[in-house]
Amino acid sequence: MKKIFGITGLLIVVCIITALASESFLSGYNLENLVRRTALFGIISIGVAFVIVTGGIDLSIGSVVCLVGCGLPWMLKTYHLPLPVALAVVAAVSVGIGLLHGLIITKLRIQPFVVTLCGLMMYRGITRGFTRDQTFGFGSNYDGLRVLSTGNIPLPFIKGFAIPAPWITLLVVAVLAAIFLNRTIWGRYLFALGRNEEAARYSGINTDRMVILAYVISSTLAGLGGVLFVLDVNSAQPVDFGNVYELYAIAAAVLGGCSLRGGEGSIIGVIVGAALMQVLRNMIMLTTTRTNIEFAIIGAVILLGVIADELVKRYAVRRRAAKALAAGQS
Amino acid sequence: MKKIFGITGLLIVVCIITALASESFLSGYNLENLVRRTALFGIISIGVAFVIVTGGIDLSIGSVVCLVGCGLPWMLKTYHLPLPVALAVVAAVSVGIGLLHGLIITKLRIQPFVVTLCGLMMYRGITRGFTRDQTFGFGSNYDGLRVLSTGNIPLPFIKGFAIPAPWITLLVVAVLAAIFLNRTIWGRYLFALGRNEEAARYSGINTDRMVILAYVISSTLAGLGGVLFVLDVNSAQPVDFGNVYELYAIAAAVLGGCSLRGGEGSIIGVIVGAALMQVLRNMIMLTTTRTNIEFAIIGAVILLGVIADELVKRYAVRRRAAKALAAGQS
Amino acid sequence: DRKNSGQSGSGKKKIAYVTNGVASFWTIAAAGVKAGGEKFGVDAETLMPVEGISDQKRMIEDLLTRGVDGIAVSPIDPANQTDLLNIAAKRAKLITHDSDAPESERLMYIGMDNYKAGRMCGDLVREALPKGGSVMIFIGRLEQDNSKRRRQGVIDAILGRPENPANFDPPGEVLEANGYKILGTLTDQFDRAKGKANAEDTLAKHPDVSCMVGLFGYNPPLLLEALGQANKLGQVKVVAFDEDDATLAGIVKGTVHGTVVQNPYMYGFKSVEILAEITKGNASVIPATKFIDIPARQIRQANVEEFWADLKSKLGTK
Amino acid sequence: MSAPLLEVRKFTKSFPGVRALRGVSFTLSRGEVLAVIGENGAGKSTLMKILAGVQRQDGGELFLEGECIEIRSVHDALARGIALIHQELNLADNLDVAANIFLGREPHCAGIIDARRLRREARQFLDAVGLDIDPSVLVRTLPIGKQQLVEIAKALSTNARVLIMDEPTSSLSSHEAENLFAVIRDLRKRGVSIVYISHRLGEVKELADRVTVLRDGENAGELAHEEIDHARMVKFMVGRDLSQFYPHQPHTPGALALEVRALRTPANPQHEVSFSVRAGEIVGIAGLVGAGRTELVETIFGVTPALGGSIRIGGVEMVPQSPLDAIAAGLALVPEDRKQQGIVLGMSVRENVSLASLRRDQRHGFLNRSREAQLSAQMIADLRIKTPHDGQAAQFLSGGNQQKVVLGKWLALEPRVLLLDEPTRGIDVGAKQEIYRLMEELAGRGVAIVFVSSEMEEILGMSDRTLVMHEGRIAGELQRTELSEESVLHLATGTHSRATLS
Ligand SMILES: Nc1ncnc2c1ncn2[C@@H]1O[C@H](COP(=O)(O)OP(=O)(O)OP(=O)(O)O)[C@@H](O)[C@H]1O
Ligand SMILES: Nc1ncnc2c1ncn2[C@@H]1O[C@H](COP(=O)(O)OP(=O)(O)OP(=O)(O)O)[C@@H](O)[C@H]1O
Ligand SMILES: [Mg+2]
Ligand SMILES: [Mg+2]
Repeated sequence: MKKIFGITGLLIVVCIITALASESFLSGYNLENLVRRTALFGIISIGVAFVIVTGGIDLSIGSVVCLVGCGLPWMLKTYHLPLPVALAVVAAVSVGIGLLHGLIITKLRIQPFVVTLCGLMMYRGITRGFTRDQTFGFGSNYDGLRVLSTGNIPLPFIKGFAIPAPWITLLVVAVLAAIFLNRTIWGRYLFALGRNEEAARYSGINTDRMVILAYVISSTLAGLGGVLFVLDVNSAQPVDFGNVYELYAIAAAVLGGCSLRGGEGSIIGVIVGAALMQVLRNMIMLTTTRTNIEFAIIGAVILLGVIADELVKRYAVRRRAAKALAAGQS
Repeated sequence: MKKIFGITGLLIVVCIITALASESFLSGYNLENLVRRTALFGIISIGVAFVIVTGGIDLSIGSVVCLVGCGLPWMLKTYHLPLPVALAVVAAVSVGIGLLHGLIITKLRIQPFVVTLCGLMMYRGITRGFTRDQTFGFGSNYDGLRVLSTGNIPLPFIKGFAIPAPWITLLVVAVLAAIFLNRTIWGRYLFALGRNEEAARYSGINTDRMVILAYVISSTLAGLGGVLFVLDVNSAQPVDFGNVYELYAIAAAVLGGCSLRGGEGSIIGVIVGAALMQVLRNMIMLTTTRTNIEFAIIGAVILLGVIADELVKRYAVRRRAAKALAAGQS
Repeated sequence: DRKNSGQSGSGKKKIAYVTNGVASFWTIAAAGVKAGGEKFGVDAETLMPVEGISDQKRMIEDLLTRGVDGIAVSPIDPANQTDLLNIAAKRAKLITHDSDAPESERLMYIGMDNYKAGRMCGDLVREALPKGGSVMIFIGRLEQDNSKRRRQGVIDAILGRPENPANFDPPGEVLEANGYKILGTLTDQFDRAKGKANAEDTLAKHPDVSCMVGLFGYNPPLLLEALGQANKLGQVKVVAFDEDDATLAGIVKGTVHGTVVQNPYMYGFKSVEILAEITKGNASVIPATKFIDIPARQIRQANVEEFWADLKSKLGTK
Repeated sequence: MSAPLLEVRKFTKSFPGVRALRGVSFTLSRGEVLAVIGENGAGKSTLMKILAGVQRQDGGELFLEGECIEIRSVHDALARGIALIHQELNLADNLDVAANIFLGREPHCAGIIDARRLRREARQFLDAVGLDIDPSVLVRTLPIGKQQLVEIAKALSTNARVLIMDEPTSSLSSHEAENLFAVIRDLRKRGVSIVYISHRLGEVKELADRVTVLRDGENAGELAHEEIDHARMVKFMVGRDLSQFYPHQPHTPGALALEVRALRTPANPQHEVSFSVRAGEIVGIAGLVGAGRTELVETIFGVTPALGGSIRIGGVEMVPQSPLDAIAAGLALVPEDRKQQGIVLGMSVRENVSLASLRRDQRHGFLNRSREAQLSAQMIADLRIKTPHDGQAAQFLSGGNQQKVVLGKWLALEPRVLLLDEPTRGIDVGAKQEIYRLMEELAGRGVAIVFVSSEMEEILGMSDRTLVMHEGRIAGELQRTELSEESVLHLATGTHSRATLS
């Protein structure tokens, strides 16, 4: 909990500043948009958090988003597959990718960075191959399905703001993920092996199986994210769909308290991290006209936020030590 | 040496296959192009190898290439700075960036991934800001300087192939880097702290200073790379110049035997890794017409290569153990 | 060593068509290239660089290595690519398409004037907003020459300025003249989620925006998505560029006022035709102006059906 | 008598370049404490890792209750009731104590951990090993000695039939060790069989029902209960007699080499610590686990800069801010935690030995490779480091040999003041004596030596003067004449306090 204190504070500060600078920020419409985007990115970030907890990394997320996001409408349009079949294929592919990564990483002991970097290159390349670089979308069909991403669930008594449907998905995913990580034996195993794989193995834990599981969760959630992204945007071009989303996801996870050294992480933190990224982008859009320096500002705010967090923590430690010293001397 | 055996084998195999499939592969013109590209990417890969040896990572390389590559012609064109001054500014900025990264990472103990990810966002954003998203190049001026990237040094007795100038730069950088890493005490310190920073500190190594040095080397070489890239291409767009080059550089370093866990790496390996990436792309261009699946093929070849390497190593270990056993029993 | 064998097994001439990126616009052009290749008996191939200008350079170099007889290029930064284009012109027959490089030794240029097309688009905006109003412009990138000119054409036409293609208004500035107000230009670097977010944020920031202009082919569909979700379809005018299916469907439905279409199919087809002739030694196809104009057209509800049917037949889709 | 509970027949195991086991056999009966002893690198840990399912043997058979079995994994071993306390700590230090104790065996319902039961049961096993800490504190915050006790609690909690302990007391003081012995005796009474590995032969004599000795991966001999004595054990291990175990001679102390005045360490800022050491003097620091000894020497060495006070080294006042400062002033520290702070596991023996002296031996920044090779050859010979060659990666050495490598690194530096924190942890008798001899020799040459030790015999045998720490301060100082087990324990447990003699 203490870990995500700083980042939550930063999020609140950014929100307050933006709300003061632009009255549109707190409009229901804007909040809906923000919540929807946070939900979409939050889902893929939760996935990568599992991998990061094991001390690994998944660079293939953006490409899985691309493969799934382009593949789903491609299947529907080119082969006229029934929707449930197409969704099943998409799910199987996502799970299969995670399985493949996990197996190569654990059984062949190849560095996760290398395996998933190759994945990053391959899945986008394959997508470009089978789509022949064409853009695919749903047109005006499948509106029923698209409600998953674009729908809003009205709140009783509250006007002007309805909960975007992806938020519900995020909530379900997040609650399950948090229970899994913090309350079950498997979550405990992930934390243990992320910090000290040998210790976990010597305790009789099947560490390989747990690592594979983490990669499966990551790519499955990336696949889910891919579906939701394409349902939201309704158009996917293989060359750039989901490009660098892995960086956004990893950044959100790391901001939210996951350590890339493994063994640390919290689901709420990840969601806060994802929200911070989206609010920052929104802030820049709403308050300035120089939107091309967007990333300069995001980068600087994150860096300063992380630094401030660290300094505050240090100050607290020093104060506690000084207190202890004073107590000893008196 | 044994570490880079596999990757060198892979490079040779890919070269032979390409040469058999396309007679143009061994033409002087093509070899010159290949050598030039390898040199350019080799330089930035050597830089990141230093950071990887310390167990860190530098994601900002592509953005530094962008900042420098766009900044140099921008200064020359907008402020008509004398060339030496502009080059000095570029060098100072590159060194300064590395210093900044190193200081934040060591003194504030913030994860390298986070610091350099913020760098990745910031430097490109800043470049887009000051160039106002305009493209900059040298036009037909500064041809003297451009020789650094585009020049060819003819060989005595050999016709049809001349050594591209960047190769000389690479050679100088590589020899210095290899000497530094393998023959000086500081190189040894980098390896030691990459494996066990605490033990290195207990042994009287100023680990902070060494880590800072590694980041300075990385961003300085990224800056040098940026200058050479823009001299080569003669045009730089802030939005995509140098985009994802950090991934190419890291991939080359890792292929060449650097472990992201730190403490391992070889300069020759890094160059072989960089060459492999370039030859693969060249192979695809020369031998197929489906160039859009380029990355699918590169990813697959690298993955299969790394897997084959691992399996061969395992087989060798098993054979040696079996031999030892046999010797013991007899 | 400069053996441009250039002969494939079949003895056909080899022609390469290099774009400036990957987009559905270029997949239409690729269809034209393919059709041209079949019709004129040459091996014609389309290549799309992914990583901008350095990637384009690499592709051209490797094409020269492979040995092609003719290349058509859409240079990303013509002013600074002269060297590369001249090398290409020495080793193969070189023409430019979509975007010209007049200083290079290219044989000719096939394309249209982006500034003029932009003005046509601006005229559509004035048509859609006869009483004036506020306009936001959406585009993938601004650094390419063609996108700069296209955007400038839109702005100049809306504000009723005289023709001046060399003009450049910084993207962050608010421009105003005779009842029209241009709120700004937003780029998305081809990230569609970002493109859609741009539209949404615009609706949040300027709830009273009267017209949205999408200048890259994928922009208008994203505008329609955002408007649809905000229940503002029809309320905010949309003016488009290029012929995405969703755009054309929008024109049919009336949610898009109109679009300006280039003729990418013809770019591809014509490039192959010209190069086929030149490589066979017939240089007379090059006009004295060294320019073949493939003009842009405005598509409105009145002519959309006919245009769409024609497009589908060319692409071989139903 | 029925078949033994466990029987190992002709185990063999090879690693590249090393034949660790060459046909080892032994048996273990129900309710028996079997001590396995042997020199460093004899193959003890390898043998036990095979039994625990961490490694697989190349050849040989294993019988459990007369049935020939194969152990395929740690899980398998645990399921058959075999648990191992590893020589090195293996804890996930990001988790709390309770989580570590039950890692892999958490009480759960459909996967959901029963946190309350977990903590309750953890408490029980912590009590058993005499560790009075909250089960929900993070392992990371515990000193290494307490972490060792957590490991023991963890092994106890498996309720194994066969409990293997690989040097469980190596970082415990006699006080905690006594506690452990009581636990072991209790387990034995309940029919649990225990394999006990230790280099502390006094413990072996006290505990063991039987002793099996390994040498170079082979059985070197076996001693029944009544035969167990120090001389016999040593003879089997080393192959010859070792006379006069502690080569202590009185020194004539020279000038003040290290003076510590009113030093405040970050871990115990409320206490001031003062003491001094003369050149040629050997000063021992005794105390219980967590008494603050490690913190004290680390602060002197500049690892964690002092909060106050002064340090004079050779008459020059300087408070080291980093180990680099301390080394420059002529200090050296053999740290307590060799895996974390002592050794670079992936580097070779040679590179480890030379690491601290590279700066001294450099030639304008370039490595002096011949000097490096010479140093490592010398240390391998002096300390009898068992390694196929000096290019072997340290991670493939046995625990005791790793410790020797760390010692070698600091001896190579030829310091003026040598700080040793548990220097003989896990080192066999032969090498121990070698180290004691080296300490004597260094002292004779005027080096001031401060050594922290939890081994009472070592303190009694080696120190000219002993400082005893208790809860972060120096509870008293004992001259050699006053030194006895009782006097040290009195001060260390705080049952008796006496003024510091200065
Ligand atoms: N993974 C390995 N690779 C190579 N050699 C190894 C490996 N593990 C152990 N060895 C070698 O096997 C031999 C036996 O080692 P082992 O750890 O069993 O000794 P030990 O008796 O436990 O010694 P100590 O008392 O020092 O702990 C040593 O020579 C060691 O170097
Ligand atoms: N970095 C730290 N911050 C706060 N407290 C610490 C720190 N390191 C150790 N301590 C505490 O200081 C006390 C002394 O620990 P230290 O490791 O110095 O003891 P020790 O006498 O060397 O014991 P051991 O024999 O276990 O090494 C312990 O109670 C420990 O919990
Ligand atoms: Mg051992
Ligand atoms: Mg200690």
